[in-house]
Amino acid sequence: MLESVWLIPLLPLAGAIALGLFGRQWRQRVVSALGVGSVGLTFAAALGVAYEFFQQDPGSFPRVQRYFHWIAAGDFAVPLTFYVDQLSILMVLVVTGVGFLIHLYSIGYMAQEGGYYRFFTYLNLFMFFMLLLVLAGNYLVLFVGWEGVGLCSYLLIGFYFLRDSASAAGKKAFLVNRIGDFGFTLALLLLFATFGTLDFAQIFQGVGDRPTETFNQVGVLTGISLLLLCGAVGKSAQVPLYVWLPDAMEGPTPVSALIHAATMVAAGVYMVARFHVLFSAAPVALAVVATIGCITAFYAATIGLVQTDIKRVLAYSTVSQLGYMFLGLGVGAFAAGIFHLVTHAFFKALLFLAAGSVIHALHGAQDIRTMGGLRKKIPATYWTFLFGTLAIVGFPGFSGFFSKDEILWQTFVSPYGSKVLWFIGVFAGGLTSFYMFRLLLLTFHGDSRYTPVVAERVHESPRVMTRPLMALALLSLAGGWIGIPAALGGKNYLEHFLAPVFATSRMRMGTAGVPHTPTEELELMALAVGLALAGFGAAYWMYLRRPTLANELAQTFHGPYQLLLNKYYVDELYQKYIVRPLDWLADRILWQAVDVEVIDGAVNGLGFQARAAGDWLRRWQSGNTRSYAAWVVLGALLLVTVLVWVMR
Amino acid sequence: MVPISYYLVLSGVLFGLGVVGFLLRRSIITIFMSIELMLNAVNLAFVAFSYLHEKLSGQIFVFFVIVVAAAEAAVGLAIIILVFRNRASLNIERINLMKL
Amino acid sequence: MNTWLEANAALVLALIKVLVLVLILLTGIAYLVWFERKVVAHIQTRWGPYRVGPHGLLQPLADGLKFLFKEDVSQPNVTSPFVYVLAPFLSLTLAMLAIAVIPFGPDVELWGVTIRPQIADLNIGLLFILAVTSLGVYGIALAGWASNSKYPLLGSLRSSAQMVSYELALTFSVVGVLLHAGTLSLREIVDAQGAAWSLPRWFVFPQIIGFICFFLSAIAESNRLPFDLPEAESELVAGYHTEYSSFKFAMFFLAEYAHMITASCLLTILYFGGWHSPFPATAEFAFTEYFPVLLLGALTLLCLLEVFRLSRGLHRFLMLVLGVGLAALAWLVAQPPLLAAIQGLFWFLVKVGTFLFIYVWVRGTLPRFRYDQLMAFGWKFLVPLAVANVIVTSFFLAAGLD
Amino acid sequence: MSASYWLFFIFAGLAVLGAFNLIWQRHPIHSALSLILVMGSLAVLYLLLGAEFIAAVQVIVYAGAIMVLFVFVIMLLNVGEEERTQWSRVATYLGLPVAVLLVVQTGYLLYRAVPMAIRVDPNRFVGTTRRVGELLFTDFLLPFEVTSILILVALMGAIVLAKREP
Repeated sequence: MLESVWLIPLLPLAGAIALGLFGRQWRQRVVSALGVGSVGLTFAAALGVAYEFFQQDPGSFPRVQRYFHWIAAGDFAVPLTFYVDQLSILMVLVVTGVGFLIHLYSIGYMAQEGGYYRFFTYLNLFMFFMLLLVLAGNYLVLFVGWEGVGLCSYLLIGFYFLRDSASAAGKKAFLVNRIGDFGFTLALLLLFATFGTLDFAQIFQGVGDRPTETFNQVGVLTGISLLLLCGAVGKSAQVPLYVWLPDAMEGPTPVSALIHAATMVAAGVYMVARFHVLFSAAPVALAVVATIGCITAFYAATIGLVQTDIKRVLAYSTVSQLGYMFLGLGVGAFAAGIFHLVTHAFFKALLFLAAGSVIHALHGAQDIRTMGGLRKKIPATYWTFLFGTLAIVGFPGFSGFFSKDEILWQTFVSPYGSKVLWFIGVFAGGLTSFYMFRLLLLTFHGDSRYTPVVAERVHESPRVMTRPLMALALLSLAGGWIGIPAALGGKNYLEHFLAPVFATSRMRMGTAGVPHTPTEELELMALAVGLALAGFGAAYWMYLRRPTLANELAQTFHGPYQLLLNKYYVDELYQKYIVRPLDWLADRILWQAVDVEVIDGAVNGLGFQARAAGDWLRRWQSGNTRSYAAWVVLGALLLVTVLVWVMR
Repeated sequence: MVPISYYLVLSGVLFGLGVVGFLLRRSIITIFMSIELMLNAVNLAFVAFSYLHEKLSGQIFVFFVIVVAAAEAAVGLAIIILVFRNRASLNIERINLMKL
Repeated sequence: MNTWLEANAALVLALIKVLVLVLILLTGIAYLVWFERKVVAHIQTRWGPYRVGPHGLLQPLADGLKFLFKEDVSQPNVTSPFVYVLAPFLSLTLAMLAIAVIPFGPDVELWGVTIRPQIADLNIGLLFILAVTSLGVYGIALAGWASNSKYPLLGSLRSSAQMVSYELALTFSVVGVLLHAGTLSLREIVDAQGAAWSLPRWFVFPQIIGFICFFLSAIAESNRLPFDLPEAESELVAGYHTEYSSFKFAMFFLAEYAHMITASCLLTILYFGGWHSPFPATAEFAFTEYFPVLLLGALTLLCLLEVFRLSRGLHRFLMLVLGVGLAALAWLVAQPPLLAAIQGLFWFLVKVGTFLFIYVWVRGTLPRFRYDQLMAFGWKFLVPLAVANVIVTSFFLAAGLD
Repeated sequence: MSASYWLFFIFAGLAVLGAFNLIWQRHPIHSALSLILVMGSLAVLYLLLGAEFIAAVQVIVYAGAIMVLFVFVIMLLNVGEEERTQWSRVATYLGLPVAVLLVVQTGYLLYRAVPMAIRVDPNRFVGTTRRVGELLFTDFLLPFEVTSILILVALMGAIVLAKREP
């Protein structure tokens, strides 16, 4: 089974090809059967591989599966290799599992939408690229996956391409990602220049031989790491490149759930974790990672406080959660980062899908100010949403609690972390709790604020949508139990499971021997939970007890409120100071000067030269065959003369 | 006994005469025949060399040349008939539509 | 003097052969004409030539003299005088050239000299004949073109097309025989048919289809009825030789009959075992040796009977002379050495004579084709048939059942 | 002075004569006839070189088929003498000297190619039909088949070209 890892990415690809070619003719049922079936099979295959995996000695990994030579040019050879180790297995399981559920959900959600087959084609294609990314055993393959998921996200954001805002959002996502990928590509070149190979194993080998680059002597590794980070920031929507993610909510909700919450945006995190060897050798880069993560976590949370679009709130929460992951990575707690990635995949997917269910129930309404009191109308959605909320705010026992707490604890104790970062993280947690409960309460509690017309058409979503919700709810509850910290008498399986992967970097960073002081950890936990509860309380007070309070506050703190509401005017700033100048450059310099004058000039000049030559040569074509014959014979004579007098 | 080189020289002379006809005649048919003459000259050289090296492949080659010449004659004459039908003349200098 | 003779004995012998053959051939052709006229006449229940000599036996002589001494009405405005004159020579020469490689019998030992009744024994004899016959077209084509007159031109166009087409069938049909004999030398082909099973081992029996194809296309090659389109009197006066007269015309005439003879010889050689006797060479068939004598004897008797039947004295006298001559010849042939030597030649001539008779017979019997029918017949029937024959034959030979 | 010696000179002379006549005559028919003469004498020369089969094929195909086609076409189109146009200056003035130079040099080249000592004995190396055939159907089988295809194509092409559109 382990040899047939190639099956995992191949199945969705097959599905995508089949659907893309023939889906148009097929009936909806067939399309969904194929689209979901392929992913289901993939999930099954993943499970099989995982089973096989657990049979074997953890020490025998990573294992590299070589398939064929993809590129072979001189000494530059890129084989298609899959890198099978604990990390990739975990990712594969998450991606396929969550992906499968979301596919199921989509059957119901997209049923009335146009371009049904198109949707599933893109989705399958995305699965293929994502799995390729996760399994990649060398940099170029990973890059392919990386760009592929970018492409799919672009296609899916712009799925309703008739809406200008949708296509605009798609373009935005694509362009912003380009900025990140630019750094990524540079990193690729630099890597090859440094290590002469793109194969993970060899690169890690090479890094292992190099000394750690401390703060006062920064070297190539730091450069590479920072460039990689640039890519990760783009993909995982960190400050300052987060701007595309909120707009990405233009896409269908399942897409937001799958791509812009659970999997793709986590690619950056995965990538950093995958290159932990590199980062751990470059503390500067790690510090940057941590800082960025922390800032993002807090910053996005603040924006989330005042947003009114249900999906946008979730989007900002996603950004901030990703911030947490980066924070974890940054302080060298890679395992914790991945842990949060997993749990986040569960509950954020859940939240998005539940939100989708809400929107579905309200026939497309997304503004939470027009909702309220849905608790009775759509109980299944409500309960699942509640689970998700509890998970994300880190209510004890829920998955989010364990993972987030792990990160914060590591931040607190790790030599690479710091109290400041820790404090900001905890505070952001409080904010998270506030805006999440705000969302929950405004949506499901209180008295309904939507029009009666809508009222009687509100309905619970079909089974095919609610079932996945329940499954995810279960996961977001229990998902965290794989990593119960020792402080709570748990074993923290996940950490031990991932230990062999990150062993090297632990050695290098000396985070292996961080002492677990249960009492202290418990105190911190309590603090976090307390803040979460405080957030809940605030939300409860403002939106149920004194509904007017919110507006009053908005009036009194008008300036900051506007600032938050307009997301710190970041988009406008970008527009003014980056987009405009670039436009000017492209238009005035590159187009009207370089392109028209230089390039076109050169081409036309060549054309004129050719014509002149033609005018001259034309005289030889007299049209008189005898003359041609004469020339031919003359040539023959020349040859013979050479034969006689030169080659004697 | 005749030296083999005589045969070769003969073939050379025939070829040259073919070239002359090829250049100086104006009737397409005659030019065509000059070409055939050249082919024959080459064939003679082939046979002579095949005798010289005692290799039959030379003669085989002549055989192929003859076959190809047959095909060429068939098509060529068809073309000539067509030309004559459309131009009522076989003077190659009158067939100069290739001039721009 | 003597030494020179000994030095170039071969050359001298060859020259003698050529002279003898040409003489025999020309007289043969002359009398073939007489024969044809007679046979056709009797087919049409006429007497045919009867005046000049007994039973018109001297008719050929008279014709020859007439051709020789008639005024040549040569064309004042022929397209090209040279070609006009060249054409008849060409056709006659080529027609007679073909006979040069035909073996009339096995080597014979006479007075210590071995004579091979054949002018040139090429080991590509068959190819040579094909080549020469393929050249035969020119005579007719050029004649028609040079006469600068429309009927001849039409005739020549027809004939060149016809001959080129039927040459194909001719060549293909021969291939079967070649596959059997495995050689191109006519002599060896004949030898290959030497041995006898219960019935003689001639190639007609395995190659019956090939034989038919060859026979038909041979008739067409020599422009004879029913394929004599080039000179179809009813359509184009006399075809390609309309504008010819006197001896030039005679040449075409002779050429045609020479073609007939060549064709008959080839048929004999390729399919009917050449000079081999149809009877197995065993003791109980020894008496067949005396057939030549018997034939001559029979002829003698005929002549002597005619002496009494004929009315005019001169004719009676001539008949008597002929009869006596034949008797003498019979006696001469009866002598053992000569008798043995004559066998091959005798059978050969008998077979050739039979075919000549069939030629005449066909002419006397069948009507003429229409031109398109002719072409269709050649291309759509004969050629495919011949090709099929080749394929089948080669399969059989490959399978080993000879 | 053996027979082959005389034969060579006679037929070489004939060939050259024919070739010269071919380019000298103004009427295509005469050119065609002289070409036939050339071919015939070449066939004899082939025989002298011991290439029986090729000689036969030369006569059958070249003289017997191709040239018949030429003559046939000439008669069909009733081509007259060619007109004396001199529109191609380069061919008119350059033609003859160039050709002569070509002949001289080619002749010299071929003359130089083999030593005089090697003389031709018709019976030393004979390309009998059998041997040629064997070679043709073993080593050269593929080219042989290909030429058959070529012939077929040429046949169809000729028919398509010369056929009058109804």
